[in-house]
Amino acid sequence: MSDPGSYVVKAILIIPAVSAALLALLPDDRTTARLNVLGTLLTLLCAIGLFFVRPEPGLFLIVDDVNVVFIVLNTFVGFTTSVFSGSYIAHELEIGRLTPAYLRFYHAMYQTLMFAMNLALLANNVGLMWVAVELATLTTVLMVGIYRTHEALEAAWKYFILGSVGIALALFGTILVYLAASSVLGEGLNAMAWSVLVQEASAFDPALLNLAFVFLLLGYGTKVGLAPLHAWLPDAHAEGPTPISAVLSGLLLNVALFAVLRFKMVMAANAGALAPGPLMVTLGLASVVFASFMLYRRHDIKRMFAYSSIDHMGIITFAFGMGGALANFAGLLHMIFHSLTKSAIFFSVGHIAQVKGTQKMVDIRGLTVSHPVLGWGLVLGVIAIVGLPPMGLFMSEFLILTSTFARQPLLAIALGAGLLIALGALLLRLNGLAFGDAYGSDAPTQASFVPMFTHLGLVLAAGIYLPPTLVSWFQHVAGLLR
Amino acid sequence: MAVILDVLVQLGQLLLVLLLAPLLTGYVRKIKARLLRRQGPPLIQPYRDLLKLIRKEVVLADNASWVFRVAPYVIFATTWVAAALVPTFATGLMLSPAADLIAIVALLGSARFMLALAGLDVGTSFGGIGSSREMMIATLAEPAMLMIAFTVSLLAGSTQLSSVATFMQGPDVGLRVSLAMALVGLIMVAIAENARIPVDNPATHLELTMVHEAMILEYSGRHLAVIELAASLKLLLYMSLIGCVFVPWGVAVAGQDLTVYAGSVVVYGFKLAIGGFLLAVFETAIAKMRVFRVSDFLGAALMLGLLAALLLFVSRSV
Amino acid sequence: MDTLAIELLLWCIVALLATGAMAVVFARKAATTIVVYVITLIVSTIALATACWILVADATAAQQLRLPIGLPWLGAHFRLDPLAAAFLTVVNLGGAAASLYGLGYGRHEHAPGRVLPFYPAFLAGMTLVVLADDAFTFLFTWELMSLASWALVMAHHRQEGNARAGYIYLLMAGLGTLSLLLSFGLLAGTDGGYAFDAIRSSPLSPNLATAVLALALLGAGSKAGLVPLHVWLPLAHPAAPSHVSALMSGVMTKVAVYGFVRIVFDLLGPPIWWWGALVLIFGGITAVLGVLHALMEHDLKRLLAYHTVENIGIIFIGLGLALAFRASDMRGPAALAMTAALFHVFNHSVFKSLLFFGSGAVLTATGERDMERLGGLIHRMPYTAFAFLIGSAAISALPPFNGFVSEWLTFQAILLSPQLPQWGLKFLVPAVGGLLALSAALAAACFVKAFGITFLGRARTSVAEKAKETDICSLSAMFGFVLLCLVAGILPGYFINALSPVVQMLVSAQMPQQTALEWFTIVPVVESRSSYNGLVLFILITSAACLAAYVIHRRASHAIRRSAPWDCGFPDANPAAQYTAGSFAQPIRRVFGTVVFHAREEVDMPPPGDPRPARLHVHLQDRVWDGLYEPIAKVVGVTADGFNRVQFLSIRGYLTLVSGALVVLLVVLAVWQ
Amino acid sequence: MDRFALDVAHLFAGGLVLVSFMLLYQDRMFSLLNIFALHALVVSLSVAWQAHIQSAPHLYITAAIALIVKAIVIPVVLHRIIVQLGIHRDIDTVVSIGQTMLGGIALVALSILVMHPITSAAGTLVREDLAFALSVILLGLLMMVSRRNAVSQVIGFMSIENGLILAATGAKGMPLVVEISVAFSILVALIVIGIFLFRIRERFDSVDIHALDRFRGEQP
Repeated sequence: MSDPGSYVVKAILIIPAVSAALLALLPDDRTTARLNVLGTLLTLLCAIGLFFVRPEPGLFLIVDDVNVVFIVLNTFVGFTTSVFSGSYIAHELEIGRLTPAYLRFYHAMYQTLMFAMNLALLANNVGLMWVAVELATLTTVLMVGIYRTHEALEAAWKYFILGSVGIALALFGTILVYLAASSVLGEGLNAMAWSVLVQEASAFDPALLNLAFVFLLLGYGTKVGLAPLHAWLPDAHAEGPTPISAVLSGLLLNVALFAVLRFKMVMAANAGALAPGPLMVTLGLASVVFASFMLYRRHDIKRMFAYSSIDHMGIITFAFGMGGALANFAGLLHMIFHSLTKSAIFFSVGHIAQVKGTQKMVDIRGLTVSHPVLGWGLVLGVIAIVGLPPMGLFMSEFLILTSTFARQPLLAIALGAGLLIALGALLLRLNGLAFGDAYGSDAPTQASFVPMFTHLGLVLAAGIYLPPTLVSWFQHVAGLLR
Repeated sequence: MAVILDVLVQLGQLLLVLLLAPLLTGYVRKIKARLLRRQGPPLIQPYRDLLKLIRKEVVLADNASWVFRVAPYVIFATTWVAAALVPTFATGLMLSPAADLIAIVALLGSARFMLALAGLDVGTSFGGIGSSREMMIATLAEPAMLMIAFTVSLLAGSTQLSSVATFMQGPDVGLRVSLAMALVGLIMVAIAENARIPVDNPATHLELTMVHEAMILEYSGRHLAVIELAASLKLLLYMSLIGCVFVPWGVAVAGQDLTVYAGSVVVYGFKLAIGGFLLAVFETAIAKMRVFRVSDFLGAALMLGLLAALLLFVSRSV
Repeated sequence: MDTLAIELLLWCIVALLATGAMAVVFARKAATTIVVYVITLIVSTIALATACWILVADATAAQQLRLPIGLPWLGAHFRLDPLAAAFLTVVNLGGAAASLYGLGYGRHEHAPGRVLPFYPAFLAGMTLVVLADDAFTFLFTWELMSLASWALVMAHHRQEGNARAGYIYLLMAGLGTLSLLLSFGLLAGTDGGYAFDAIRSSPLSPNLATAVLALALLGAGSKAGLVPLHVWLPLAHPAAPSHVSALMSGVMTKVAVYGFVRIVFDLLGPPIWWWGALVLIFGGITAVLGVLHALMEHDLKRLLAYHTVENIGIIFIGLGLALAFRASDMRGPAALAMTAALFHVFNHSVFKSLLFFGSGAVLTATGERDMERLGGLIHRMPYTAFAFLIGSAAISALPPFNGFVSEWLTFQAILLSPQLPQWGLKFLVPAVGGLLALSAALAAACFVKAFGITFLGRARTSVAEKAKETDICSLSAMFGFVLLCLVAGILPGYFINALSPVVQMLVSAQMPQQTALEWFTIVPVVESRSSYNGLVLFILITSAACLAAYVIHRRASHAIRRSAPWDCGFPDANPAAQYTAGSFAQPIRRVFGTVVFHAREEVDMPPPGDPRPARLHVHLQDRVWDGLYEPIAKVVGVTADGFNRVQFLSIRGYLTLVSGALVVLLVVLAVWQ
Repeated sequence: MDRFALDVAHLFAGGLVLVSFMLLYQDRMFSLLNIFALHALVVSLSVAWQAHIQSAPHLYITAAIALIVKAIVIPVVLHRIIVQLGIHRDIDTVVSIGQTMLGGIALVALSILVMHPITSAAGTLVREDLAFALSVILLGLLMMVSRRNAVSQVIGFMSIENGLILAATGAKGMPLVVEISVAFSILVALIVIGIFLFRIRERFDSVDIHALDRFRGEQP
């Protein structure tokens, strides 16, 4: 392995692992936050390096058009979130919600999570991918429960149990895929290397593949949070520390969905296999409609945005289910824009909840009056998340809806209705949160606004102009996805 | 040469309507008095009233604004122009291209607009009563009028009154049910617009049912004179409108010599006399109705207009 | 192809957006207000000049431009053709006037930081919509426009009702955008040919075309305020600062009309005759319902907003006629109807902005929007009163002002309908004509009320007594429009000619050239049929009035004595004794209200000896809201409650869901194989 | 590979399904634990057999883990937990045992139905083997959703895991099997610890936080 790319890849995995170990050992809670930022920053730089040098796909790790963008996104959001988490955690220490011991644990887990997600994205071996996703799940479980309140522990427990079942299903699917492959490729690692699978998939036994896909879709779909497998998601978002909510919504859901996509490509490469489209469309549409209605009865601000994540995961799944160059392209765009926007929203929500000392929306009012920057940041984020221009999600939703309506008018109308209902709910809450007379404390925030506005700025810029290289990669991927 | 003649004829019409209007009013009053077995004022009484009024000083309410003082002249001017654009004794007048039937109706609308504002200007309760009821009546009268115009134009293929009159003189009109309906509708609208019985009583004061009089209650002196003159011009206008659309015989076509014009003037005088007589008879024969019955009255006119238009389609289709 | 004009316009956009950004940065500075409005004034004027030049000078050549932004493989297409130029004129005329007005009005703004950044963005959005030449850019800018105006509506978010107004507005805007988006989805087809050129070159099957029409009617109608999609309009327009209200009512609704015209007349293929009937019915109902609502209203700005609904109805009547005529290939009448609609678009933008400016002046002078608390302002604010009076006359379609001309043209088009072959239309159009006449008459009544109660009579409150005339900037903006009302009224020929290339492009025919005729008479079809000459009428009326006044003052008396009002001998000094807006509208409410509003009047008469005053309660209900929107809200609520139970299951319940999903999928698989 | 080997493997797989049904049938806690020990025993035997016939020695590790952890340690631990927490000795079911059995049969039928169309060249073993594994998994799920006690739910989960291991070992030469089984054992251990930490007596959902605080008090 002489080419520089492989070193870069190794670095992307090793840096988080090492910093996790360091953070677990270091006692001091002042430097740890900075070290955390440093680690993620280094990872990000290495990941950016992938744009320039790309290693040959190995049996275990791979870098291709599909995942390169997501790795960079992953490390980037990881970095910004660590910056945000610095100021967030400092406040948590002040008010004594977290003890230094738990803080050490928190940072170590954070890096472990980064490691796990990078591994899942980089993995070429489907078994390895499965292990990585399981690791990511376990770490987030531990972080969700970190506040040790009753609700937090129940949320973590629920997440743990449902996640384990999901993992089991996914594993069975993986085994089936291996069986299907091994009959063609012979036994051994080849039969688990995704890059090989995609090339040889046409020869696999379609029936076996179908069964495998059902299990994989449900297993990883549990992580994605598709209704009716979503139950863990809202509570995990609401009860855990906000940086974790941001990472969950912004990255982990993407990673799980990414796993599904890998297998969809395998399915797409096999002519005899059933089209995965209808399944994904059904699940996606169910999630969209369900989540949109759920938004109306939410009182906890973080739980509400968690449901909005379910909503958007549904949209993305729907898009990939519809397939076709336009819809797939739009789906990929939507994944990126959603993770940026949603994490930005959670950044602002985290600070808001800290300032107001509550997550109950009835006690948070008139933010644009009391905290203009936070308030308008939230407004901007919500405008972006409901898919209004000039933010990027408008573009992806435009593509999804128009391309669908020409083919399946009824589906498009259903999706549009779902979007409209979600828009109604979120704007209704936004009215209360951002406008009207200020309510609750208007103490100044020692917040770091940089991450939030960096994300929103990126979404805005991308909504207006997309770099051609990204476009060409995504068009290639969209082609692979069929 | 012809141009000068045109100008002369147009000026003649302008003066004629201005001079005849009070006479018509006086004539109608006289006939009504006679029908009631009264002596009645002499025919020229309206002229005397006007002359007396314009010589009197104006008593102006304290908070009357410029709208109140300008309104009479605007009302008078618009009504006069409108009256001068309706063919009375001759078609193809010089100014007739300036406005067709719809525009004439709209001109009267502007006059009404100003009058209603004037009624509100002083800020008395009577003025308000008058204006609001006047506008209510207008909201019903105008659609009816338009329906009638629609029928006429459907038949004559024009809303230009000269063309309509010429067409009506022509042979291919015949006797039509829809025309009769349109006529009845037009008469009802005319009664409402001119504040005649049964819609309103022109010869009254201090009645809670008054409309037109309530609006001009605050006026006095020359303002009152101008408004009264405008009112009688309006009556004349509607009579000559009915004349030129439904009994266009004897109306001189443009570009004839003066003798013909003279003859048609006489004919026009006869038409007015007959119209005035009928109006007086009708007014004495019928009682005034409640204000909120007016909507039914004018609604009937609207229905008639619509029915006339639709019947015309049917009769055309066969 | 020379793209000078369009480049210039795009630079104007850049300038506007930069101004908005600048306003964000310098939100705290006091001078920002002046700077922003001056810049917007200059930029809009430049854009206006460009548009007029295009319209007048070389209206035939369409300028196109493509920027590498927006959808990557598509780019952002812009196009400047006669239609765009015509609407650009409307947009930027309104923008320039509003900016000029804002120079004065903006000083009284207590939260400039919430207005200044969005105002230029709003102008930019409206201009971009008109320029857009592909589906994505169109919708993007369309929604940008909605968003900016939403922010402006929320500028005074603390006043009760405004937040709700903004919410409903943005929701309806979302609905509209969604339906437009779907219609473009149909037009573009599966392979996503979003550029308008591609759409033009790919005709649709009649059914799909009908679907597109319905969606366009829904989308553009919800923005324009077509009944029953008008509910947001009387809430949102008054909530914004007055110059923004003027823009929203006078201009943004026109952009919506532009969207409809662009889709239905330009992009969509040949129409079917009953499309015209559909649009006509909507237009007629909208016109009458809008003005009736306005009559029942005594909030000045809401009244004006409802009148916007009415005028949109009138415009759509014209468009419907044009569709009907075009469907049976009657080019001339189609051109007439289209001209009438477009001319009314221009006229309404002029006098509606004027009226909103006036209401804004009243608002700043008295802090009141409620007519029942005003009165007698003509003595304190004579210039504003005069401007408002002219605006009222114009919107009431009274000659010799511009409102009459466009409605007269519409009537002429209606009078041509008997030539239509379809019996349905033969019977429908006269009825719609009746509705149009009714709405015109009601509008006159409504503005007698608006002007009379607000400006005439005696002051009803102390604020009305102490009112001050507004500043010079606002007045100049108003009087500019007053002049325009008159000019467009007495010399309509020039405007009709200016519109002819647009009409030519839309219905491939145009009205006869007007200005050639002597005395500027306008003749829609032939002179023997109908003609109108505002100039002559104006001269005649003014000269007659002056003559009469001169003669009387000269020959007879010109003496004046001031005294208490006569009032049949019972003058009452109490201003409460005057007629109020409510009592003025009472006869019309008695006539129409019971049917349209379920209007009920309850007289609460105390028994003899009881000192409390007798009261009259009037109950009106908005049947559209109660009949359409309430049920939808109810359904959403019920469904949300139903779904919400899922939030509270036990883990075992969730596991059941998961395994249930698994089993179902397996069964599906088994069945499928 | 000779016929006999396949038959034995087949026998084990079928036996596992049978034991799963026996699990479903139990209504007493301790007997449930014993039956589960049997379940784990069968799995370890079948894994060992696979290791033998595939001559893949690393599978013996998996077999050992299964035997030690699941057949011995965990049942004992759970036994103690039940005694310590004073959990009800009998299992309260959502639906009656009989209906559960019927549902189980339906699930087995379904899994066979689903596996039927597989025409894989990977030996006749694979299809039936997979069918059995799938049925074990589905039965485990059924157990988790049809039992209210935490313990029986854990056991349901572990039977799912056994089914997975059966499938994984059945798949010839699959890499990472050992690692996966280890990972899974950790998972199960965590769940058991969680039950003990949270003092979860009856259902999965009711976490007893005070118990946790008491427990933390004992920590250094």
